[in-house]
Amino acid sequence: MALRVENLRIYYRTLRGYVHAVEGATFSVGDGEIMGLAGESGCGKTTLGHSLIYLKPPMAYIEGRVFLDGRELPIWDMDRMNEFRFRHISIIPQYAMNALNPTRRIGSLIADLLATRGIDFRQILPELQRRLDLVQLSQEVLKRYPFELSGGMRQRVVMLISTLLNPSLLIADEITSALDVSTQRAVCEMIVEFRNRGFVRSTIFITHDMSILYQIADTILVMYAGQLAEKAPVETIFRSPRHPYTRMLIASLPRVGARQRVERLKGIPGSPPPLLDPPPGCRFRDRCPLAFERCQEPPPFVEVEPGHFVACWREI
Amino acid sequence: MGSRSELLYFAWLNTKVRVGALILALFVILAIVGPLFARHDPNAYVGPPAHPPSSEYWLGTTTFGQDVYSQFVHGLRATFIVGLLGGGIGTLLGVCIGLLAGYRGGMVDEILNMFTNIVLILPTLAVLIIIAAYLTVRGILVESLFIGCTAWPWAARAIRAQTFSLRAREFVDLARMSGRSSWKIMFYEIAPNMLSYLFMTFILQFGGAVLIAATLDFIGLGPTQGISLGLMMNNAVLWAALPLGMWWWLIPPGAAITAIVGALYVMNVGLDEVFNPKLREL
Amino acid sequence: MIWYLGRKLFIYLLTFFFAVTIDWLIPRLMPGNPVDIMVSRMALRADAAEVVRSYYIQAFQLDLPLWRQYLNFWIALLRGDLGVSIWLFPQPVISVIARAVPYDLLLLLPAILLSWVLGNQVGAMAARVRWLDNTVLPLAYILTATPYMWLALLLAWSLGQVAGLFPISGAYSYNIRPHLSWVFIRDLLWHWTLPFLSLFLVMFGGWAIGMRNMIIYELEADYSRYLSALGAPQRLIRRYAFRNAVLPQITGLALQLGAIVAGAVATEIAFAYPGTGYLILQAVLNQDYFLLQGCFLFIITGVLAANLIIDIVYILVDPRTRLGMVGE
Amino acid sequence: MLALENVTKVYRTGALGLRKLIAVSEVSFEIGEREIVALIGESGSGKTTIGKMILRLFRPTSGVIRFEGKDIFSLRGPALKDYYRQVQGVFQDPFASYNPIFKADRVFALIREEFYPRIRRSAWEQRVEEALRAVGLNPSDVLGKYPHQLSGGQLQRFLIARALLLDIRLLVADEIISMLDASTRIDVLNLLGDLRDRGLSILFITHDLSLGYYISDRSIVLYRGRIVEMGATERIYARPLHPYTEMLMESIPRIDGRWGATSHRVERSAVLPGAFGCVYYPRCPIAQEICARRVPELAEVEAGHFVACHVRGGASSSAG
Repeated sequence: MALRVENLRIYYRTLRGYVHAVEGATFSVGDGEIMGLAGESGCGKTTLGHSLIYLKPPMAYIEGRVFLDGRELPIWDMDRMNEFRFRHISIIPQYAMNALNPTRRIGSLIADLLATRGIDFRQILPELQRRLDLVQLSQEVLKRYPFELSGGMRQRVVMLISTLLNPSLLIADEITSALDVSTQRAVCEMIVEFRNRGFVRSTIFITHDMSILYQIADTILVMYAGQLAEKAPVETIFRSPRHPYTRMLIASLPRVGARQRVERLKGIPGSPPPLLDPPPGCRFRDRCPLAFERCQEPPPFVEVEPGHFVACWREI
Repeated sequence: MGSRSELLYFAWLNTKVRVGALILALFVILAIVGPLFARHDPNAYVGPPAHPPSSEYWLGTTTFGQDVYSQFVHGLRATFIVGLLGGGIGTLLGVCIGLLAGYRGGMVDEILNMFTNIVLILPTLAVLIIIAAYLTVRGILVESLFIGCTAWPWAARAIRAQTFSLRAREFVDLARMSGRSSWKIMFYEIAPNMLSYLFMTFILQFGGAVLIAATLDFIGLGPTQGISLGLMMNNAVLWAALPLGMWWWLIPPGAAITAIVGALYVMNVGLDEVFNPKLREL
Repeated sequence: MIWYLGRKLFIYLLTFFFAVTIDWLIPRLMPGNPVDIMVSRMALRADAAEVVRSYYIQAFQLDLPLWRQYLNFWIALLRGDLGVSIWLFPQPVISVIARAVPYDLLLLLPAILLSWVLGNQVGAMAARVRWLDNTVLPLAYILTATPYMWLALLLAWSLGQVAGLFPISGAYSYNIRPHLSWVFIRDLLWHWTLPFLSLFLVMFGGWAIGMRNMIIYELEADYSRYLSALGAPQRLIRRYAFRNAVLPQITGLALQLGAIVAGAVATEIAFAYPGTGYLILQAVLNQDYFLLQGCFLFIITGVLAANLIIDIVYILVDPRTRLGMVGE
Repeated sequence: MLALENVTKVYRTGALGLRKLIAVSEVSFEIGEREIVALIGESGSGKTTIGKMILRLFRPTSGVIRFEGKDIFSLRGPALKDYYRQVQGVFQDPFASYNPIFKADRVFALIREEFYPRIRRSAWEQRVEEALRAVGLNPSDVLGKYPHQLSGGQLQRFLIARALLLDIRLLVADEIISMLDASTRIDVLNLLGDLRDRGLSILFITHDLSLGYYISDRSIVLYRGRIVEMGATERIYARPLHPYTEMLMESIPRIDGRWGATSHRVERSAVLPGAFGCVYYPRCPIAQEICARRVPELAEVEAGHFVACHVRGGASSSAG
């Protein structure tokens, strides 16, 4: 069982008090599973992803436990986490296109990074060259400076570096949002390839674009305003979602072939609540058509069917 | 950026800004009130020569018996005038050139930018020396004018960069589509966003003007009449205050300049923290 | 890269041309005839005044048409003839300056380079060590706000006058003739210490503050965040951050040269150190306009040359400019 | 109503402007009354540049843009003001479209100051509230607020209301929903549809084909500054003719079917774009020898369906 998270609570410390970014997340990601982590902007998906590997102020650890391959991750301790980072858990950041040191050749950057882990660059070079071919990058890239490559190429280099030590968990944070349709598809297929070739054991793919997840994710975890709404296999999420928010979200996505004159889709009125001092209970309450008095209490994230979790009083 | 009042609230909260402002206020008061208490004209020979500070002469007297305190407070006033005028002119020129180059872009930007670089590279003091040397009558206004006219490139570079980033923002295009004239856009849409930046630029120009003016006076190219802190130091060196151990003639002028310019720099750092939202959130 | 250097060279030549034109233009722009002003100031007897006046007229070639004067000025300049000094009559200005240059270099080069290197080192450390940040930074702000000449006076008074450790004027003791020997060199350095220290401290403050801010900026850059997310040790991240923060400090050095020259002039005057600054003071006191203009041109050429050297160093160090992208 | 004739825009880049970047080359199309035209293209296709040229924010290097027959760049003074009374724009980043230190409704004040200086205050406030309701906003909870106190969706609707105050005939919507969340995106799209039904014409600039399909009547597909395909939206989606459009169709992440096998993975040496052959030659799977030498013309393959491709758009127009 690759990753298990129990009741994780992460807030942001600001001058005006705590922002409740992640409110008690409990879920797990199996071996070889690509879990999509979806939700609107500001729902806490990026905070959840980053807290597992690089929990840095203003992010504040409140409570919760995280297990990777059975071992507990000390995510609250910046230094002790170094032992897990890069070797067991890795990340492809949203800013991947300028994540490389501009004044250092790419080859020497990789060599420096590996040296800090006591790994000799020459020892890993053959594997690195094989992976360069896989992502259509020439061997020349190692001698180049980052500014000599295109944005897309720089991102692929970062993807290679992050997965070089075959981590058991890879976090990909919005890596497709800045790309064109054609390169978007290539990057997604690369993530699947990394899983198929065992470069990574399990992956958390963070994005706001549900249609990308339909193509490559095995399961999808939907978040809303810091709370987990629903987790289920991809087909179930799209065909028979149980949480009202997921249902309305899927309904508002224009299928290719949907025409406004023919089938007028509907959005979700209103906007998510502020997370500075969030309302008690289910935070979708004031936008949810099915809300009733029971929603004052926070609904538990319960397994209604094997592999299908939902947090809504109507569904339990 | 949040509303006006919130910004001022944060500005005052910042210790660096408060400390800097207090020191500055102290010297401003001294410059305004000081001369009223001076019993003697700064250049008049009134007391016993080389007399250490006493109840009669709070800061002692020079080798010729001039009242050092009177020279100090009048010199302080002159320094503030040069700072305000020189810094003001420098900032004004910097803003106009920076705003124009940043907003217009293209050929205008290329020429103005080259001109800015030229004046930047030129060692301004050398130019001022030549000008001042040939001027028969040198007043504070003329000195401030020259200092302002050679200090503006630093302001122009900063404002130009700021204008470039603001010009690309969509609200400028929106204003152009509302039929606003370029001048209105420059001064009603772009400039207000840089108010904090303009203020910080003025602080640095003010400090720079005071330092350059003091150096010019020290070399002997300051105002031909009247007194300034730089001139005091020049006289002190010329009339061997050092070998005669007259510290009360040497220390105050330099200390005042250091305190004023230092306070300005510290305020500038404090304001940078206030206006830079990233820092504010911590 | 060639293009980056070419553009810079073009700007320097243009600046030099612009400066020389100013230098030629100013005396002619002054209200009234510059010669009358100069002569009247010297308060000479009538006949001596007449001699000096005719000499000036001939020296300034005021009788020739303007453009002719300008051309002659350039020709003389390129031949190194900057006219004759009045203060040290009849020595040519060029030789007077030539004697002062070694002292300038002796004072400026070590002061600039040492303050730059140490300032950057301490600035980098201050970004990392909290107590260092709270002690060195405030001190650096005070130092960089201090007028050069005042620090010179302070040091002269405290270390020189009161403590009596160092001489407070001149480049060497009066009773020694400059010659190559240990005795002379020791004496030279003994005199050199205070001027060097006052220049060094003020500049040191500026570099330390600059580097501290640049390092913090680089440590928050995306590549630093990515390396930390991959668990890279702080040592590696700081090494990268320092290298990237040094680059703008190099250009900063070039831009600060103008202000540094001003400081050197003031310090030399405060210590009566026989460099160009001291010459300028004497030229002002003696209305020696030719020497003044000579010093002006020397300072301009010096600063421009230094700028060019620093640009070349920048190209060698920063790969971005070396391999094509036009770095600003 | 609006016609672009061979509009080209070339940017000077590099040191002394030696290198030329051709952002838009020889683009011609028209926008009629009461229709939504989708301008579809990936980043770098020149779609935003075209939008900004129509709004007179950039000047084309060559070619003419005519509004009601008159070249918009020849308009001066009152004629220019009249143009802006009929053509307005809304941009991608809602938060960057507001001057941060003023309240959001200053955008209305700008309109009043420039276009209706003499209108009485009460009449103007009444018109503002009308426009806000027309875009589905409740005046009481959006007026008097700073931009950062409103959501992205509200800010975009605010700008549309600003345009409606001028009773415009053409709205240039440049990626206006790409920064909005999925749930509020659809409502803004529906709003555009309603405005079109009430007689407004909209140039809808986007990189997202499914959004383009959902809302537009006609579509224009751009690649590296050139029109590769143009025509009725339904017809283009039913039978995409140009290989680039085909590739785009294949790559959209659909939610009703998994990605099929990718039909092509071609990387040829980049021919100098624009000058000689077809811009898509380096990535085109069905490229032939002629494609590298001659720039394909935009040919009408079927009624109202144009394509710029030697293979697919030729006289023979045999199915590709």
